Amino acid sequence: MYKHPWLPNLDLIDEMLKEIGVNSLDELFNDIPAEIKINRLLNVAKGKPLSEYEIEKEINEKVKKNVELQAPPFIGAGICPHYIPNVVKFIIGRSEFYTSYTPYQPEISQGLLQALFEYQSLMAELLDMDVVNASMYDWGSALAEAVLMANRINGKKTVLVPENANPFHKEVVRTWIGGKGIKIEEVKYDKNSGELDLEDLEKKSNIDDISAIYIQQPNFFGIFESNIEHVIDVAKHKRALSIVGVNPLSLGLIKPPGSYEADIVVGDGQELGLPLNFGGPLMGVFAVRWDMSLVRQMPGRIVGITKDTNGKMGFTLILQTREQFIKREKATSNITTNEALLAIANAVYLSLLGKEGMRELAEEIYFRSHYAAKKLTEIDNVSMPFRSDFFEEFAIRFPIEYDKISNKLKERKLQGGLKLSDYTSLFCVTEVHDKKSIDLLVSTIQEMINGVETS
Amino acid sequence: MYKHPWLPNLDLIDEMLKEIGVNSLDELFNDIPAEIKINRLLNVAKGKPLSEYEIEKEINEKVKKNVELQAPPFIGAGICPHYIPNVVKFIIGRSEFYTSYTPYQPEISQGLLQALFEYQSLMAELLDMDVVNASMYDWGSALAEAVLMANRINGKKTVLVPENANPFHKEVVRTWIGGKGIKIEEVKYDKNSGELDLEDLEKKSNIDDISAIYIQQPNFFGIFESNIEHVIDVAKHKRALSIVGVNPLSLGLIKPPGSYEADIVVGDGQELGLPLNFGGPLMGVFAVRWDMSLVRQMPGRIVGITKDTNGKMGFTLILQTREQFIKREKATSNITTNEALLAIANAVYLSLLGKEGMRELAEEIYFRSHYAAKKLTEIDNVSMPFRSDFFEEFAIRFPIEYDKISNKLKERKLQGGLKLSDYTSLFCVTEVHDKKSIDLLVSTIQEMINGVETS
Amino acid sequence: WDEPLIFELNNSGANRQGLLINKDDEIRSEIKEMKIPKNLLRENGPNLPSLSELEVVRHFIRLSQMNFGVDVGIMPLGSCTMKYNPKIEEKATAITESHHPLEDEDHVQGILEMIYELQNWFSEITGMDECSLQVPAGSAGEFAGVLMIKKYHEDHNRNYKDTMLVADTAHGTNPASAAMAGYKVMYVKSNGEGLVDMDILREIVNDKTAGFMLTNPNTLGLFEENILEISKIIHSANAILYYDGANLNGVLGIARPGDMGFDIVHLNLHKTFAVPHGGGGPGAGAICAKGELVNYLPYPMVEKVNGKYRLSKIPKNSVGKIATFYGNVGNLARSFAYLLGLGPQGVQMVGKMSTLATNYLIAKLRDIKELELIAPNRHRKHEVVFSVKQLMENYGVSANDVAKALLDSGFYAPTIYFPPIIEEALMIEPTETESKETLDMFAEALKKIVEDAKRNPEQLLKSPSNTSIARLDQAYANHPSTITPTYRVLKLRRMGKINYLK
Amino acid sequence: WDEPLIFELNNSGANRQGLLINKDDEIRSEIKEMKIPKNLLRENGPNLPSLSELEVVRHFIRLSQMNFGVDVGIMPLGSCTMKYNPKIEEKATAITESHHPLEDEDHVQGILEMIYELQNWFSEITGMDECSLQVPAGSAGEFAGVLMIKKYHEDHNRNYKDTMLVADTAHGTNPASAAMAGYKVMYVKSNGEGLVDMDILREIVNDKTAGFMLTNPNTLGLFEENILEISKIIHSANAILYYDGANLNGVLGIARPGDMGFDIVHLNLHKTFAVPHGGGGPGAGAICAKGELVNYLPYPMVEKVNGKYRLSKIPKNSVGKIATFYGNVGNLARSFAYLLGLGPQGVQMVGKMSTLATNYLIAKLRDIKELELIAPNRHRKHEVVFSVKQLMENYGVSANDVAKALLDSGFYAPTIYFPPIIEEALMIEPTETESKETLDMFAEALKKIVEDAKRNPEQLLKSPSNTSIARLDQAYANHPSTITPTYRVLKLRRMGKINYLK
Repeated sequence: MYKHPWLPNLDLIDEMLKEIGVNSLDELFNDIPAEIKINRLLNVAKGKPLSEYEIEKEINEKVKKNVELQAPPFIGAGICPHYIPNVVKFIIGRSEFYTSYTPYQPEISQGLLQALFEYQSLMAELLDMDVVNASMYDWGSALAEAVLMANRINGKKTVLVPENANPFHKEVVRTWIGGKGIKIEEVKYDKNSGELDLEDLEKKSNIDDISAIYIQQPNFFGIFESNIEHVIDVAKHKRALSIVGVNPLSLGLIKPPGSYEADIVVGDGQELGLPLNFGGPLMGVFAVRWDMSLVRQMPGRIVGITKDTNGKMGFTLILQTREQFIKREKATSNITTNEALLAIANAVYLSLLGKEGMRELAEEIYFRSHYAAKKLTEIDNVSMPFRSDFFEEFAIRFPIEYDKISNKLKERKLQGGLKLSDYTSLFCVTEVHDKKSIDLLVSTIQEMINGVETS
Repeated sequence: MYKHPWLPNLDLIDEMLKEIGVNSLDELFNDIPAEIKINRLLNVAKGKPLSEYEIEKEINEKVKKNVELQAPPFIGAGICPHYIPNVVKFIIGRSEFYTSYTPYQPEISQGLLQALFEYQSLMAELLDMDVVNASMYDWGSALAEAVLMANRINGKKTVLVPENANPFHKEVVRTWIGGKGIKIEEVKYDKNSGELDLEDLEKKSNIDDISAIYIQQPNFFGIFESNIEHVIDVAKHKRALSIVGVNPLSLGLIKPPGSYEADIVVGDGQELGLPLNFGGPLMGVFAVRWDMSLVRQMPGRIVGITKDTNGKMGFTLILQTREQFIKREKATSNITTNEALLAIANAVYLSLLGKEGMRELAEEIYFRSHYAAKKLTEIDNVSMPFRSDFFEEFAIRFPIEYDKISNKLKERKLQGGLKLSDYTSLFCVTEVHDKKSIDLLVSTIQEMINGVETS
Repeated sequence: WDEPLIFELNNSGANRQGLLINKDDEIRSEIKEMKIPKNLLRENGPNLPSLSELEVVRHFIRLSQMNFGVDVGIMPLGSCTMKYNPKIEEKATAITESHHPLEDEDHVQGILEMIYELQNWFSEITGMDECSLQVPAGSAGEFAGVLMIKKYHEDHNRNYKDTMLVADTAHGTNPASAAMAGYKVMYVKSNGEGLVDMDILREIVNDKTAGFMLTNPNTLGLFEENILEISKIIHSANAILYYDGANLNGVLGIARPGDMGFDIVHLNLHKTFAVPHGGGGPGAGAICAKGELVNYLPYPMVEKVNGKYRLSKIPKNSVGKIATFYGNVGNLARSFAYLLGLGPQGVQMVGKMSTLATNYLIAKLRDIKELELIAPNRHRKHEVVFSVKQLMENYGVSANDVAKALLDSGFYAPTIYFPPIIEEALMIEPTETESKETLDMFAEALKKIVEDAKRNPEQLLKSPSNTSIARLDQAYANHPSTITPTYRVLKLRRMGKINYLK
Repeated sequence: WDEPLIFELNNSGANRQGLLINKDDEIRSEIKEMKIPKNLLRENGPNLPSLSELEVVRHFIRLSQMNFGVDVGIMPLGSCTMKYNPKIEEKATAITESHHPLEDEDHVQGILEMIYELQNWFSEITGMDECSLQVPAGSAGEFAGVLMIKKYHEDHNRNYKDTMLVADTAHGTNPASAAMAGYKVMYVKSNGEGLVDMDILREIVNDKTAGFMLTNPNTLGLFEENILEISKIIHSANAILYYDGANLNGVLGIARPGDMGFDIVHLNLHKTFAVPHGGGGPGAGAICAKGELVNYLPYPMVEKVNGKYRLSKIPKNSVGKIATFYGNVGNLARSFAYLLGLGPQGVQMVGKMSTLATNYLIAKLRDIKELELIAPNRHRKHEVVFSVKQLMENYGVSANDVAKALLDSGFYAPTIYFPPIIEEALMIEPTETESKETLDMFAEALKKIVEDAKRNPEQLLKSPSNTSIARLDQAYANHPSTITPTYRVLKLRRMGKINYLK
């Protein structure tokens, strides 16, 4: 191998070895026991370095093995397709951002630090919370960190989690608390309304040792929890921490968690200008109230304002003594690489939309998801299992098995909702689903149902 | 219209009018006679401002109305499909380059000026010429400017142009010389070799009043003009200027025009890292010898080295007194907006490939085009009309009408060559045509020929 | 920072390459040797640098950081219309990017439909009958327009028409284009109000007049209010009235050249229709005509035949082709996206808001007596030209000095010394895309510079000092003994091996 | 330059919006009203800024210009492996970008095939049996690894194993991850050669030892040459040997953790496999295991069933899911492109050339006695740690001062004060993608700074001075009376309306 675009010194090996004073590259590895040296090429990639043209061909082959859908997927579960403004991609594609690193040297990283500070600040406005960190991996891990954080604060071991919270998030929480002996107690939901069962909450909250109470707004079924403030009150009353999970987009319409004094807020920034990415990278949101006992135990990086030796305003990472590279085993989390670039994407997105745009977008999503639900339930024997109002996602009950519908949609290169049970499915409809594609979804389903019922 | 992403002051009209001291926007247009004011909305676009999402939908609809070919087009005529390195697109997508303007303020435009200087310098190395301008529109207009320039220099009125030069370029020349009374005299080519007919050149060069002699290397049929140095000698002898048109890619293999002392060199940078763009923008190359009589009459912008008040090296536009914004009707050309960004793209491309890469690429194109020609001529009764060696493009004669072949290829979503006559066509094969797609072209043609011949 | 020349990055002599070439071994085994005539073979490869991908990327990224564009700050370059280029435009190039101009027309119906729609939209916008988009830039369109005039007169046996009138406020391209087409150029003087002097015009228009090239609003930003009368005078001499579209932005959607009496119009799509300027190009153009002159437009144009779009429309007396293929189609796509985003409402607001911006800026600066205006009571359209003659006379501070001082304030500079009829001219075009806040800051900066010029002119003469380099020596750049247009010349100079350029 | 906060750009109060929302009127006419419970409605919209597209673009472009990345210059951050990220990688995101994680598996066979191939390639590269790519970053992988150890021991009824050993040169994530999984952490001291002290290790390993977390090469850049003996000691106590992959780059393709005796390995794809660091993320990770431990890997993994790729592989004792879906698949695609470009030959050369670069840099600096090395006769691998203790003691110049001075020389700074066992540490990782020329310039700069430190230490203490801002006040940033983590807090502070953070 005598030249490669990514290895500039292949032709200078001898010269550099001479400067070092050794005779061969192998000599530099003399300290590795011979029996663990691999003296062969690894069986990876395509057996030889590919040219950029060939890499692109391989990429295109993978792309072609995926199915290009006729319409954006009608599936959500917390991650929904949205329109991504070109400005967002353009900004995070700037070399100075995307090839940079955690701003350990603030003087030469003011741009990144300011952008992250602005992310924190914009998200703070949306959530109505005073302190936001500069990102976690995703909603699931942010929730897990919140649960661990509550345990660090009050030492208690039980966390109440709604049955109607996102099950994918709950799976993550279960994994993360594995080492700490924290127990999850699920709170039932009302099968008619789809909202949390307040009686069951009352009952479960009488358990001793409640560290935190979690609630998701809107919940996994897309349904607004109209009694969310009551839930927060219960937590306060039980001296447990309240953790609220939110779809940040919905906050263009509904009350932010800060307004009802949630202690910790988690969520995912994916719905604010990020692609689906087959589920990752996503963008974990994490915020707390203006309370040192919370802030001190918060995971993740935080950017704050300071001044330089000339008194000029500047930005720097703050509260670093919570972090792993200083506090090691006493750190508030092991997180180091987070989703900083996507936090900037969120910041750009929120800046583009602004106050009014956020409301307009949330409204449009509300209307479109309600339109889809209305049209679906106009089909004979199709209904909505839950009564309460919803946003973006909604459950539908069918008179035939959902698998059949799902297969029919697949034939037509459509992706239907998430199967909840044999006859119900959870759909997601956003601003990228135009009337034509919603109507196509509905008519395809109608056709299938008619076909099965008449056969 | 109260808000639009591209019009920041819609909400401030009254405030700004007040500062001006008028009462309405209309008042600012009081000097326009009422009878020529249009008091209606224009009938353009989709009747209302579209959101970015909707614009993207319209764009995608246009994309879908085009046919996505199975393989890159096998057609050239001076503009050929090539692989474009991602770095090239990345660099010319930098805001500081692509939203900038002609560097009238050099102190704040050193980056652009240096990049253009580097384009000139890299192209100079490739052509072996000392002076290169910072771009013309395309090969055709560069050739036209060269012809006009020769006329300005020697006042003579006839230009000899080979029959086997690119006819699309010749059309442009004919248009551009329309106002100046310059005449084109075509020189025949040898129907066996495909090269210029030296006897006819001898004959035509005896015409009085020859301003310039043009020759294209390789010529329109992709064929190397092996006697190009002789043609330059004839021009010298006749005191005419020699103009050489080159495919810059071929110069990875063959002698550059500077080595045989061409006066003016033109060509197109499209083959150095630019997309086809349905024929535009392209990238006109223009170079001259180290001779003030040539340089002074050169069209277009030129960047040169200078120093600042502290003696530091810097870059600035030079020889601006040739240009239209200073010299007006005495300028060497009316060109102002040129193809600067694409000159930078060429510079990035040439820097990536380097000396060795240029040779490797030219070789690869040579081999692939010869492979395609070989495979095609292995079909019964298919032959090459010209004997001389070629590069990238080549003519093929078929036993059946080319229109039939062309239609068959179209059915298979392939784009064949350029029809030269009823039975011949000019193909183009480059590094983006892999063996599989060449073989597909050949087998499809074979199938068609067999089908016609057996029917 | 300073960045070395790309030729001087690799000083280790290492063999590097920033891109691997894909080689097909099977093909190489079938075609074993090259048959290129020996006498043609290049002996030494071109002296291109040898660099890894990172070295190339870093070099050009660093160069880009030493440059200024609209995405970085306001560029109030008069007559250049440096408006914001919406990012969605880049998506539109997907329509054209990978298509060959000679592909079967059935393969490119999407492209042709777009061109067809743009032909119609630009006709409507200009008030002309038809447009050809075959011209790759504004000045190429202008040249095409002049050739049309020439051919038109020739066809009508008016070869005696050998003179093109050009306003003395006109862009330099106007006389240059006229000259390229073989016309003599005669300048029409402006009157004290900065408008075409009607008396002079009446006097000089005669049988020899081939046409009159005019921008409206003119380069002073003033609307030629006598345009209908001008049209009468020109047409009464069987001459052609030509509209230079460089200044259309200020009246876009308000008044159309066609309605003003113009016969031919060119558009600069990189000005009015938001194609990014790219450091000086590529742009895109359109050339439009009315009445009989449509027969002279450059070919080919797109027409719709039996429901399919075809490149088959060749005006019967066409002047020919200006560019090798169909103009800068890739940039037409950008304007297409731009127009979709504006809609008819937005198109109209461009004219209104750009004019509002100009007059607002004038209002913010009206108290500075060192910024003099011709016809101060007239509203400007797209741009305004101030004269800083007083600063020059009283403090030795020139328009150029003011421009350099603006660079130090973090702004790009206006166009200077243009039009030539204004002494020490600062030609400012704010465009509709700059916020009031930016206009306020720009006005403040200019105000401060004028104050500084009066208080401490020496300091100003040394500007810029915040840029990567100080003022450049133009004499050194252009002198035959020091002129250095390429690296190979630089190398020879360093070795003392090159002659005067003579 | 300074750039205002995004909240303070619009100071005219104008209603602006950088993106129009597409509204469907037909749908709105069908769904006339919203039924959201009144008590939930947001009364005042969020206080987001109101800006045009250009204002947003310009703001963030200007911020980007106040930042530094690998595309701008060398970032020799030790243990961060800031190598060049080839531009082709961005194309690879087309594989994953628009696909929903819960789409029908038949829709995403291309993605799943890619994940499957990467699972195999990373297994081969690490010498492990299987890899799960479900972890979104290295430390998440580490956490998964520790959870695997925990569950493994629990399943074998070894709940008494409550202690995780960590080398004292280890990354901070190691003890943090161990603690998150509920382990006590015990540090294993290094010997005078910077390697694990074998005597100490033998002494402290006992029944309670759950595992040992080690990087090899370690953070001093030294290969733990006793690794096979370490493996024996750990395994003899039924403990697990864990490999922190952050430092893999220096032995990539040369020696594999699996062959060294490690049971579990995590990889940081944003380090070794060229995923761009993005200002601190997103990265991507892999967690790999050998033998019985593969049953504990996080789910889901991709398997091939009847010729189709499925997400159905759930290790039977899996610790669960670390991330909500399947890890950072979009970044896996970038590593996929990177590995295709390297090929097996390139993979091996990464290890060799990165090690060559480190030792070359050491050689260039060996004459500077103020840059002290532990075990100076040992070759380093991916990185080297110098101590500038002498500068501190004799001139009062700290590692931090040297770092700031490097910023002024146009370079990014090394990692400093790490590992903690080295006083005034400068931890430098050059990577294989920096040219010899760049290494030479970096060495020169460091040499000059050491000289300056000796000659004129005061000057150095004031660095950086070429950056957009001078040294920042960390106490002010963190004090409860001045801490300001968001704009809303800043506003309250300015109004004197906020309490101490307590």
